[in-house]
Amino acid sequence: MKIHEYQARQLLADYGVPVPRGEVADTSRDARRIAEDIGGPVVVKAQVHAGGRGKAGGVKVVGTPLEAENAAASILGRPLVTPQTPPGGVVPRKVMVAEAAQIERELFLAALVDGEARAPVVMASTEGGVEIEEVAENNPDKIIRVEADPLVGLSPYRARALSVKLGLPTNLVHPAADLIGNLYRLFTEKDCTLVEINPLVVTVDGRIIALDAKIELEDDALFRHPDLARLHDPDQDDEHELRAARAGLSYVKLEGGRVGCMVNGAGLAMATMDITRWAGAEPANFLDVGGSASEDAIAEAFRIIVSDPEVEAILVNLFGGILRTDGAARGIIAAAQETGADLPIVVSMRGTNAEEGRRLLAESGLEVTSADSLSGAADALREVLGDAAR
Amino acid sequence: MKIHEYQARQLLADYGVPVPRGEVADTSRDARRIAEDIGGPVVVKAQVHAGGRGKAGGVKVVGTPLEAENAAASILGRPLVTPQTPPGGVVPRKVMVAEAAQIERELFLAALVDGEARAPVVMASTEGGVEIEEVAENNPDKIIRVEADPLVGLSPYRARALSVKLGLPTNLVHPAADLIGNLYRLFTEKDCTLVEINPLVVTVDGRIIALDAKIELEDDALFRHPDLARLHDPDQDDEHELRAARAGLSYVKLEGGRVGCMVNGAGLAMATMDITRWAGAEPANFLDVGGSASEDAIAEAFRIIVSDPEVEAILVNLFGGILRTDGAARGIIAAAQETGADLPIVVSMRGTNAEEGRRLLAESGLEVTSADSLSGAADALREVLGDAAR
Amino acid sequence: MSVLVGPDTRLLVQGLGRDGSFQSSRAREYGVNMVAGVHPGRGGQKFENAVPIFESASEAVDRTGANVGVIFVPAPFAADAIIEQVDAGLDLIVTITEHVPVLDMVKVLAYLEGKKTRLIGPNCPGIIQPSSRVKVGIIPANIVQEGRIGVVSRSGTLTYEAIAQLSQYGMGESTCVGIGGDPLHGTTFTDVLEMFENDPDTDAIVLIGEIGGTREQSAAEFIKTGVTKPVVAAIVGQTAPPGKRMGHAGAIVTGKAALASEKIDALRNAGAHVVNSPAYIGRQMRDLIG
Amino acid sequence: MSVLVGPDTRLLVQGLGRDGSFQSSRAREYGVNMVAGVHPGRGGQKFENAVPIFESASEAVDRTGANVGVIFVPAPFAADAIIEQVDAGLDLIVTITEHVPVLDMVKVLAYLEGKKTRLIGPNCPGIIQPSSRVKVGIIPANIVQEGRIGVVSRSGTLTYEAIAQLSQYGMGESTCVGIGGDPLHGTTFTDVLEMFENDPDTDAIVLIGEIGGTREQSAAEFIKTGVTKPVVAAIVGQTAPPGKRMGHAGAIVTGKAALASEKIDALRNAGAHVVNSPAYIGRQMRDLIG
Repeated sequence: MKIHEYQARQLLADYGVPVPRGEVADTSRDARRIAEDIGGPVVVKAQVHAGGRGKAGGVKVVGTPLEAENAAASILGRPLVTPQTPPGGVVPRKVMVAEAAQIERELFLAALVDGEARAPVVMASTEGGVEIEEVAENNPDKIIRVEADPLVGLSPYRARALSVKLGLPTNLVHPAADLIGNLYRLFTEKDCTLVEINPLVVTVDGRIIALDAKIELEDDALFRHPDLARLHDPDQDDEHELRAARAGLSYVKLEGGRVGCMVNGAGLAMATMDITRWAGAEPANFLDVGGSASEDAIAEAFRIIVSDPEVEAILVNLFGGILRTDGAARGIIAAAQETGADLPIVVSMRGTNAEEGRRLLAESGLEVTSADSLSGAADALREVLGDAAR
Repeated sequence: MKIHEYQARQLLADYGVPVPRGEVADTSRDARRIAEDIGGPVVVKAQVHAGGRGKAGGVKVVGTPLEAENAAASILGRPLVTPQTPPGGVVPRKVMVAEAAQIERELFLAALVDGEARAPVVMASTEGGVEIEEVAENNPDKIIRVEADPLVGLSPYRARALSVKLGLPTNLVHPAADLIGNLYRLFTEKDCTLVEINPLVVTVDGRIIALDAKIELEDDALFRHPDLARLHDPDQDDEHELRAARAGLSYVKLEGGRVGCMVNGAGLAMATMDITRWAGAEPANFLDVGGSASEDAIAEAFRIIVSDPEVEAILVNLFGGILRTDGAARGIIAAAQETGADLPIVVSMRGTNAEEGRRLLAESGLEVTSADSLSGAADALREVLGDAAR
Repeated sequence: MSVLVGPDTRLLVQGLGRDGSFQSSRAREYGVNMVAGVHPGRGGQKFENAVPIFESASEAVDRTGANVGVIFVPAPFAADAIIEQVDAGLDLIVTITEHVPVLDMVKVLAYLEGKKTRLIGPNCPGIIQPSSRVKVGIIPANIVQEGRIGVVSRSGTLTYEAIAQLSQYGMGESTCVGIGGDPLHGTTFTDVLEMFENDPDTDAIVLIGEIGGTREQSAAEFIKTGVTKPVVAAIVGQTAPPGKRMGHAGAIVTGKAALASEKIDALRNAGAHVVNSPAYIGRQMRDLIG
Repeated sequence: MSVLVGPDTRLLVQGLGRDGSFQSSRAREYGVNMVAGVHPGRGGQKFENAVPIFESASEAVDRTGANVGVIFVPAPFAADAIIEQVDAGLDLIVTITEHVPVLDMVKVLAYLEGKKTRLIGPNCPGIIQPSSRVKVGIIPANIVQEGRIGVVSRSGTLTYEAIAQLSQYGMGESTCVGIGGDPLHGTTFTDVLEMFENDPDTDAIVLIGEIGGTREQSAAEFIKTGVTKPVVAAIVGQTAPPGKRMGHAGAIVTGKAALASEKIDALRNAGAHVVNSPAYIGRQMRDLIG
């Protein structure tokens, strides 16, 4: 679960990580008041769950409270489009107003779990302010990495060594090591999947501050953090992904595809996407209905797929285990009739009650092509798409 | 560091352990108000750092707010003497006023570190309300013990197994396991040396409550718990032990002894106490001045020893390493002159600058007998005590 | 035991809720020797009037000699159940449960170090072995048949797909192992590849990987020097965009190494036969071992 | 190495504050081969113009081949220093620091499991070995002399007392080891007794115990079957009342087993020669080995 910068900033502050003075504002008038309280230049930042805000005009450095008000007014309520948002952008409902730090150096610092190391790691780089993936690609040597131990955590000596390797001046080594230790505590105690400070800055007056922060919380651990679960902002989610999540489905919209996929199992769903391309088209979505989806969940899955205007055909691939494919067929038929969607459907149904499921679909009056294997489904899809193109 | 019951109760409550309704009162009037708020019978308990309050009259169960006021008045400000207090008792400055629970069963529950297991353990017993040492002695089978693991902590399944072994009814197994888990979290997160709930009661209305609680915090870990360090109540400490602690000395008053001991090193201090008995007398104290005591600290140690009216002779046994024995001699001489104490002193000084130390003492005019070994010191002490007895 | 399980497998099922009970019934129908259930509050009862249920895993092991455990308990309690089964001394633990918090798994995996117990999963379909009729987990029994192909996979239903394709071409399985879709998991591709290599009942291996992590690269490293039997491999997720999690916690492209193309290259360089489409697993295997 | 240290000992000192520096000077005077210091913020400097100081233990080990570490850092940082030295790969770590929080030690001892490093202490005076002129810690060098008695003790100054008594009767020491006064400690009596038993340079052993815990009982168990050399033992704290901590964190009578009398009985039953008064350690040893 992603949270906003202002929420991440508060969590960091709670854990003793120095952050710039500032507050979050819902209105431009509030933004002005905050800027007045701070005094001096401030930065006004759109609060959206997407990177690339700066280039998209979502971050403005201004000199006066009036300018802050104007900057906030120009950001709030207007769709912000970045490479990480949907094409229509997302609408910022809040702005962060914070002191504009006088930056001497920009660093990068993050904590995450490393699957290979089977432990949390802290990564840092002297190349702050840029995307870490870029650094990893172009300057892997610039990335410094220390592992935590599951028993003793992130040893202070390792945090100190990391600070030294970042080339910090002697008087900042200790504060930086403390900061790294606090970042790690936050990461583990709140079950984060990512805590990223980018940039972590050294100011001209010799402080070290988390200037921007990104925190992602582990969905699977929110049950033990009810306070954090409340930080969720549904405004930031893709509407379809949100609907899918509510129905217990795992759905990811893929840009530019025209074949809607409905599959049970994540691996089979990816395989189904892959054979879609093999059949000459791009998948419009990833959709795993899970191992034991109900008729209703299947119907909702169908509705979500067809609500995507780019979808021209549907590929259903269900391998029934606990999942009963006859129930799934009923769900599909009900949703198709309800939505009036008349898209061609390629169906591969195997496993529990598959014959009955296929029979129900064949007799439903829907435009269904049946297949009995993954390659058969690819062939059928190729045919259907060829028809559609005609 | 010991803390009061009311403080322990609050810590337990902070960690989600159910405690009886109640509050602490400084005055009898407050006690009445609290009893009124609670309604129904209450128990009024003296807040002192010593067990055995009940038998000594420090715990009173009463039926009405007026009786609570009277009970508090009879406890507050009057010395309470229990087997665990100094002979003069300690003066309760606060009383705890809490609902009088309707008890169905009394259990015992505690967390501590087991040196052999090298891990924290939780101990429980169906014999609540009595001293656990007694149960350990007479009914060791009644004590149930589960170990925590340094990596994963106290596994919930072990807490559940403990609850089952305590013979709790099915509907209380889960709440009890949660309670045990919370007790363990408190123990580790606050660096306790002991968290003891005795009794842990099952009430007639089927709740499980920590009726009385004792928490001891680790002195060596208080540096990371400044909030807990503030719970210290110096009123409860022995005046001499407090003075010693302030001077960096480790002092324990022993009842009924007449030989004051001043030694560097805990092991050598115990050995010195042991040879005191070997010489026919009992030691009046344990006193370890530490490995590098200053002249001033030695002088303070001497003052503390002679302020004990039972002390008839002093045995000084210093083995200088970092400690300079000549400095120690100067400290002793200064304190002796300042206090005017004219007790016989047996001195064994070895190691760094011991010759100079011995010379200073010999020329000081004090009644000093010198010895050059532990057995020599015992012989000299026997002689001095014989003289004193004459 | 042959690969992980065998005729001597004595199964303990922990968590007899809806899924655990359903799957235990299916597994018993198939023929597995389920000797014990563990479900707090139900100690003393019997599952299907036949299998004793205990309050704790250690009691179950002491009383029944169970040597393999399977875990269906809900995610918040799964890590504790694994530790309980480790402490009870089981040889093998298969954790079906999905959504186990990753920091729980960090501790569990560290706890397992130096212990005799092997963990499969979490978030995996488990193991099925037709020759001994042992089913530990949720792989549907009706799709497998006895044969000489070992199947190892990160994915559940895709495993079934691969099995179906093998059947289509007349081949059966020695043992099928789902290692799970989470980034932190007990048993790796490499572990299972080594078992298949040493298993006299296995002639060839199907390996099904996906995007995310570098497990397939580790497998490729091992295949280079440690596997002489033919390996047919499929990597799914070629069409998945970077930064988006495809269902499985581990199925996310976070760097170049996590891409399907990198994994395919590594496996091809190691001598594995990587199919271009996941639809061709069976055909490729038939071409290889005829 | 003979017992714990020897001519090949290459010492790293971590924590060169007041005590660390003072003791390092004394140790170098005695003859120990101190090859490195570690003190954050002082990397690049030299101790006594001779011994390089590093920022980290791993750097110190890499550059100097240090194999034994001694720790003088303040208590709040001691556990981390131990872990740093373990990670740096030292064979032996001697922790002098007193007042290390007990829950820190729980983790440190668990961390050490399965690693090659041995820990002595914390809260101990360290090791001295006259034959190789190795001093790791704070045992005063002027009181020891080369000889054939091994000394092992929970206590610092009482060790010096025992050494002085041996000298008084004309005996010297092979190696003296202070295992420390804390309830949780790395190396036990039993560990050191076994080393002395196997050490050709040791003819007899002095063991000095105290009230608290059951370490002396464990030692007695081992002496019964594992020690053939004569053992003279003293247990101090016979006059200590129950429930009162006598300085050392571990020196507190909390149950019957923690009493001096119990320990004395156990050691006597195991064949050790337990003196009635700690003043008779030297005399007893002389009587035994004349």
